[in-house]
Amino acid sequence: MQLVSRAGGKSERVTVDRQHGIYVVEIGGVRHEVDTRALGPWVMSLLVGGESHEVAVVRAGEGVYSVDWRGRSFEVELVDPLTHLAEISRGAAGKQGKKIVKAYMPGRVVDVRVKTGDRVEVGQAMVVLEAMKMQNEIQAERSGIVSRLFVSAGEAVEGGDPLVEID
Amino acid sequence: MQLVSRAGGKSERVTVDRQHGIYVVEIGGVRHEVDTRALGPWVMSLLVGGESHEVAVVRAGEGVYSVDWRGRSFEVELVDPLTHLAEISRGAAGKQGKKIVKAYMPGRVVDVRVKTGDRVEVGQAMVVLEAMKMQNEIQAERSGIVSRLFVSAGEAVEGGDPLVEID
Amino acid sequence: MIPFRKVLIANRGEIAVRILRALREKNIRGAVVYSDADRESLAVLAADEAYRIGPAPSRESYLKAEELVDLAVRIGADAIHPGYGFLSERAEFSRLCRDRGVVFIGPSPEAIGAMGGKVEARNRMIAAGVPVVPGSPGALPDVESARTFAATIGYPVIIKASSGGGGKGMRVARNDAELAEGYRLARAEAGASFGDDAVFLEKYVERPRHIEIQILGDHHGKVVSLGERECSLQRRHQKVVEEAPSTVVTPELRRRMGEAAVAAAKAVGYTNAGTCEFLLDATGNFYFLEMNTRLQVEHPVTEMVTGLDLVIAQLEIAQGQPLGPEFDDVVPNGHAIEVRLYAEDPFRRFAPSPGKIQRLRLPQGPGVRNDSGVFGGSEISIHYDPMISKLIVWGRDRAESLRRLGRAIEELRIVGIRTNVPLFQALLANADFLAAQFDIHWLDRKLESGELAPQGGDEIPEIAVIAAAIAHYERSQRQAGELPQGEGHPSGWRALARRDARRGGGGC
Amino acid sequence: MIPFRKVLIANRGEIAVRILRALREKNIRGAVVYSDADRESLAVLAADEAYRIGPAPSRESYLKAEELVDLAVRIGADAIHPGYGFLSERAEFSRLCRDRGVVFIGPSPEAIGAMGGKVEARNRMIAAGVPVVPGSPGALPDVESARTFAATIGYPVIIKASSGGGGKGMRVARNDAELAEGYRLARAEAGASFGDDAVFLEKYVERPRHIEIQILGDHHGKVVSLGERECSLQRRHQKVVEEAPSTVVTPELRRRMGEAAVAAAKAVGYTNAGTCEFLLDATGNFYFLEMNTRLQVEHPVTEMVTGLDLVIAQLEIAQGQPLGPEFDDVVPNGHAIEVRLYAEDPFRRFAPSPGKIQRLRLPQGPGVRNDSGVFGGSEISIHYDPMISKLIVWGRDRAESLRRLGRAIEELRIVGIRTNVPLFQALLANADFLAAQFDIHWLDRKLESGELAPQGGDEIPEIAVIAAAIAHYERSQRQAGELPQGEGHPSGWRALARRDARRGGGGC
Repeated sequence: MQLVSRAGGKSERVTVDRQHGIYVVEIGGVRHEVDTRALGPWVMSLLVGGESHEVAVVRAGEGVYSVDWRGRSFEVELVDPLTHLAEISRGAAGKQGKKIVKAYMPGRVVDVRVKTGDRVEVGQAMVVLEAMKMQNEIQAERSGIVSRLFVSAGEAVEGGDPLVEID
Repeated sequence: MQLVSRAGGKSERVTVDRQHGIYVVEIGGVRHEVDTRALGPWVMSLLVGGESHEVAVVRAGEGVYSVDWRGRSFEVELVDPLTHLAEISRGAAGKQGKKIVKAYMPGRVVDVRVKTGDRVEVGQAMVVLEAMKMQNEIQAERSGIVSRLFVSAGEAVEGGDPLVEID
Repeated sequence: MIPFRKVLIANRGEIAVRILRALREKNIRGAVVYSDADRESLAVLAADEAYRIGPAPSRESYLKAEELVDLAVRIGADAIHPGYGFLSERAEFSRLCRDRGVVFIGPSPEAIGAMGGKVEARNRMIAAGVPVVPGSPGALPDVESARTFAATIGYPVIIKASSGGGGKGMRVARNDAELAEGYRLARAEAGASFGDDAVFLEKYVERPRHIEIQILGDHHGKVVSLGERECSLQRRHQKVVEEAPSTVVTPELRRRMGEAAVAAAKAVGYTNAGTCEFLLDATGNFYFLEMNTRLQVEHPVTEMVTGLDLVIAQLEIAQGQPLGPEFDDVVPNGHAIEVRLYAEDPFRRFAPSPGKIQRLRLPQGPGVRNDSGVFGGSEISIHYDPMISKLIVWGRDRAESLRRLGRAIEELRIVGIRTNVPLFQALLANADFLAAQFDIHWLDRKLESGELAPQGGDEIPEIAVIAAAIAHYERSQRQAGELPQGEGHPSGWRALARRDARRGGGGC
Repeated sequence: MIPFRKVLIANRGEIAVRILRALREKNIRGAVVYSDADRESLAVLAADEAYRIGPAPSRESYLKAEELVDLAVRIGADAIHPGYGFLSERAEFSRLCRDRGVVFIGPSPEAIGAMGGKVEARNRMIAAGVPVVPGSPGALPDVESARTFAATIGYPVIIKASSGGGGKGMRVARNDAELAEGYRLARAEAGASFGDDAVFLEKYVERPRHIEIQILGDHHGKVVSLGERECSLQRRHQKVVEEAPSTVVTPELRRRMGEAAVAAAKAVGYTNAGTCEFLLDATGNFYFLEMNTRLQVEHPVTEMVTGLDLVIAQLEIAQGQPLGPEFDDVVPNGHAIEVRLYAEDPFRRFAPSPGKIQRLRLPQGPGVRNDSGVFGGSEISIHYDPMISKLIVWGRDRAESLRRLGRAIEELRIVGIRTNVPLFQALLANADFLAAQFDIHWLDRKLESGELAPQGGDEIPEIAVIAAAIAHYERSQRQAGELPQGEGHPSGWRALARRDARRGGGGC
């Protein structure tokens, strides 16, 4: 299976194949033999060569996986090579056009600091959410123009609810 | 729901009913209000009156449940009152006619100490099973006549395999 | 002495579980209350009795003083343990218990009240000879009076606006010249900002450490100190890591601080467990900050180095038992560190990360203690403090307990929510932390400057790509129906959907 | 000293995990081997590296000495830790490691060999002045010679058939008259049973306790004693509960037994961790039984009362480091108890109870330590020892650690397999155990007599009927399709079927 991984800002060619119970994963030309076991939902034990790794993998979206490893979480996106090329050609790789910023926890919106049409930079605070007696700034995960606002101050939101759309 | 519980050699009338989220269980005329929660598979939290109990319930057969509570396991059989009466009348209550003694773990049969037709008493060793480098006597759980032998010395058995039938 | 037969815990989470353990060891029945958000909590599972107290919000449940005392009376509880937070430091709750004939496991309402008001507490401490941060009694009319007062308390000093706040109208002065200049500026700024240019002087404590002394007082007039805890590592005044003993506290300083804490407690007729918080400056001067009139979150580090059980001590004191000789002249044995595990995401400015803990495996083995309020399957609600568990390690010295901490952090598995574990990983890689070189501002400074940014924040380890690729492969195979039964990880992927569909937990 | 960079663990289960913890704290890479039955074990998850060694049966996997050493060489491991059991006490394995240039973390093959043979060991101990059970050098031709020898060692004595066994031809004598009588009967019986009527005399040790001394020896000639462990509670020679210190060992006796153990170790040039097992009689006489030339299962109780980490000590010794002053004159601090949790059913004569642990929640909190080899979802295989976890508690005295043990046992949750927990519940309710009044035969006697039969074995608590009734109700409702979604416990019941269908585990 031919893929392109997009994670941490860089993309690499990835091939995955299963040969009698063992996975062969090639990343940027380097070959890994991987013995895997599912330890119930979410958690996998991987033996890569001799190295033992316990990971938790959750599907976060179409082709997007969040991988927990050693107390940290990493997001990895996998697309097929053609899609990747197409996106590069229209300069959209790692961008996927419009981006909807969601509430990553339930809470109450106490402040909305942007309006549609505003230009926002990465890390800029757009919405302030209150939960667990703390105020939390929801920041722009990429730069762009605010094309849509889904909430206004005082509203209660659930985790996952859309807050702002950036184009 | 009307039931008769048969456990630890004694039987009692039991009624179970669910009223807006709360269970009402009557045992031998005593009424218990029970708030229950499932903590994933097997495990239940029960609040009986104010008392908090964490139990694990596993179905061990038709109407038979094994309940783990405070490090111990208890077997409870539930039948409908008519079946119970019928069985009493033919003096079979708590007996269920033929009883098949099963291997409660995988292992190898090293000795069979009874033959069909033998009379066995409760606790009498019938089969010796070897597992985990230890020899374990499989005993008669009730008295009766050995009506059938399923294994012979040297055979390997899986947990749950029938060993002896007592009538 | 009245032996308790049943105690009601007016709290939740890990501290409720902690108290239940002590009750069980004392063979006293433990009853808890639960809000609708906590019906399936570890505390309810571990309790002998559990009673619903109200909906999720604290003010409708764990803060309902009247209902709690009514319940205690109804179920025949001899006493109420308030834990920390919630009602634990409300004088009126302590009084309410007393009025209703239920023992409050903590100090008297008078003692709580006396320590509750900042001004009253400060004055009583001064009267008791407990050192406080020296300050001018009132406003200083002119630079002369300021210079005179500065001379009495010594430099450095800080000039503050009487009606000020938020840093406005504040100036630090290290000598007469700076004082004259600062006095002028401070008054001008104060006048401009607050329409009142009155200013006063205070001793400026540089790079202070937060050192607190654990004390116990019985109902027979005996008050003892169990030594200090080092709690300088704070994020926005929130303690994150605590240790005992402190690397900067000598036996002689420990004795003096202990004596001050005991004097403070005696000054207000204090009973049960309490903590005197002090600021300690670089030269060994310490100043009383405030007294916490309850059990502290970080009490386990004191337990680890003294071998004492503070909650059991609380119960025995509340039962009227005198403090025995085992509480005299306690010297710390070895070194203990506690880290607070929070359901918060250090990569998102420590935003709370509520949700379901799908998997939990706590570290075990030598020198490791967990005081946890959760299990695999627990729901972390947005209604309460996001602390889910405390990890405490012990070693013969600080170096050993640091190694144990690193090992335990490696061993810990929490799946389903984000936690502040990466912060501890970063701390364990930080030279200042390893050398215990810090003050109460250090952590905020380092987080500001990004020096404690979890290592390799952006760069993705190859193993993550490998895991994702395999998961992706299996998913597509399964969709194409090409993956034979039992191959790969059906459980992983079906379960995901399943779990979302049901309330069941992911393990114990 | 050669610092290790990587160590291979030639073992499995809890001890492999225990060793991995020590390696991580020493910042040494830990590699484990696994049989096909252990691919999903906690040891594999916790290891830095894991390699398949063979099929499930031990002789095809964990006992494959050659393959293990080959693997160590191939992966560049500096040393092999054998744990306990398996190859740990095989002199030839220690030799094989040496020959292949891999450090064996344990004593030399010579020391293992010297202590391995009962006769050679006994003679070397006698030569070293270590007390052994006195016995006649050879057969005694007549009752006269028997009486003379009895006089030298004192009554009571036991007459044994030289070629005997299984109790046949054994007679205890408490005075000359009984000796004459016993001698006659013993010879007759021996002759009849074994066709050889030769008999010899041995001191009869009445109601002995099993007291063992933990020693450490470095490669610079230093050997130290870390005090005793009380291991008298055994079921069929299988230790079940261990404590430190022993209630019957005075500081003076501790010193003498420690000196004997050190002498025993020095007599064979012993290095690394080892244990001298002694029989202790009611009058304070002790007799050398044998030396275990490895780490003991029960080493944690010594760690709990000394604050030392024995596995780390083993690593440092093997690296050539000398034993530091912290190992001198160690005195026990407080009291520790270890119970071994076995997957066996005390209601079925302790028959092994293999299967999947569906749920596991280990006790936590003050004074509790778990050395576990399993997690929720672990499969307990029939191929290995059924010990799944060790629960160790510490208290300031035995009474406190007993209370902690009771609390921890209450807290423990293991669902899916039967365990010997009911035995510990019965022990904690037994006056002799609580008073530490026992000897090595006590447990078997009490189990025989039924005095330790788990309380209320037959009588069923009401809660069990309630739980079963509710489960039954829900099941029938669901079958009738009358139970609306989300009501009751769909998860519980569907999951059951599901779980059987897949390999996934029930929690972490």
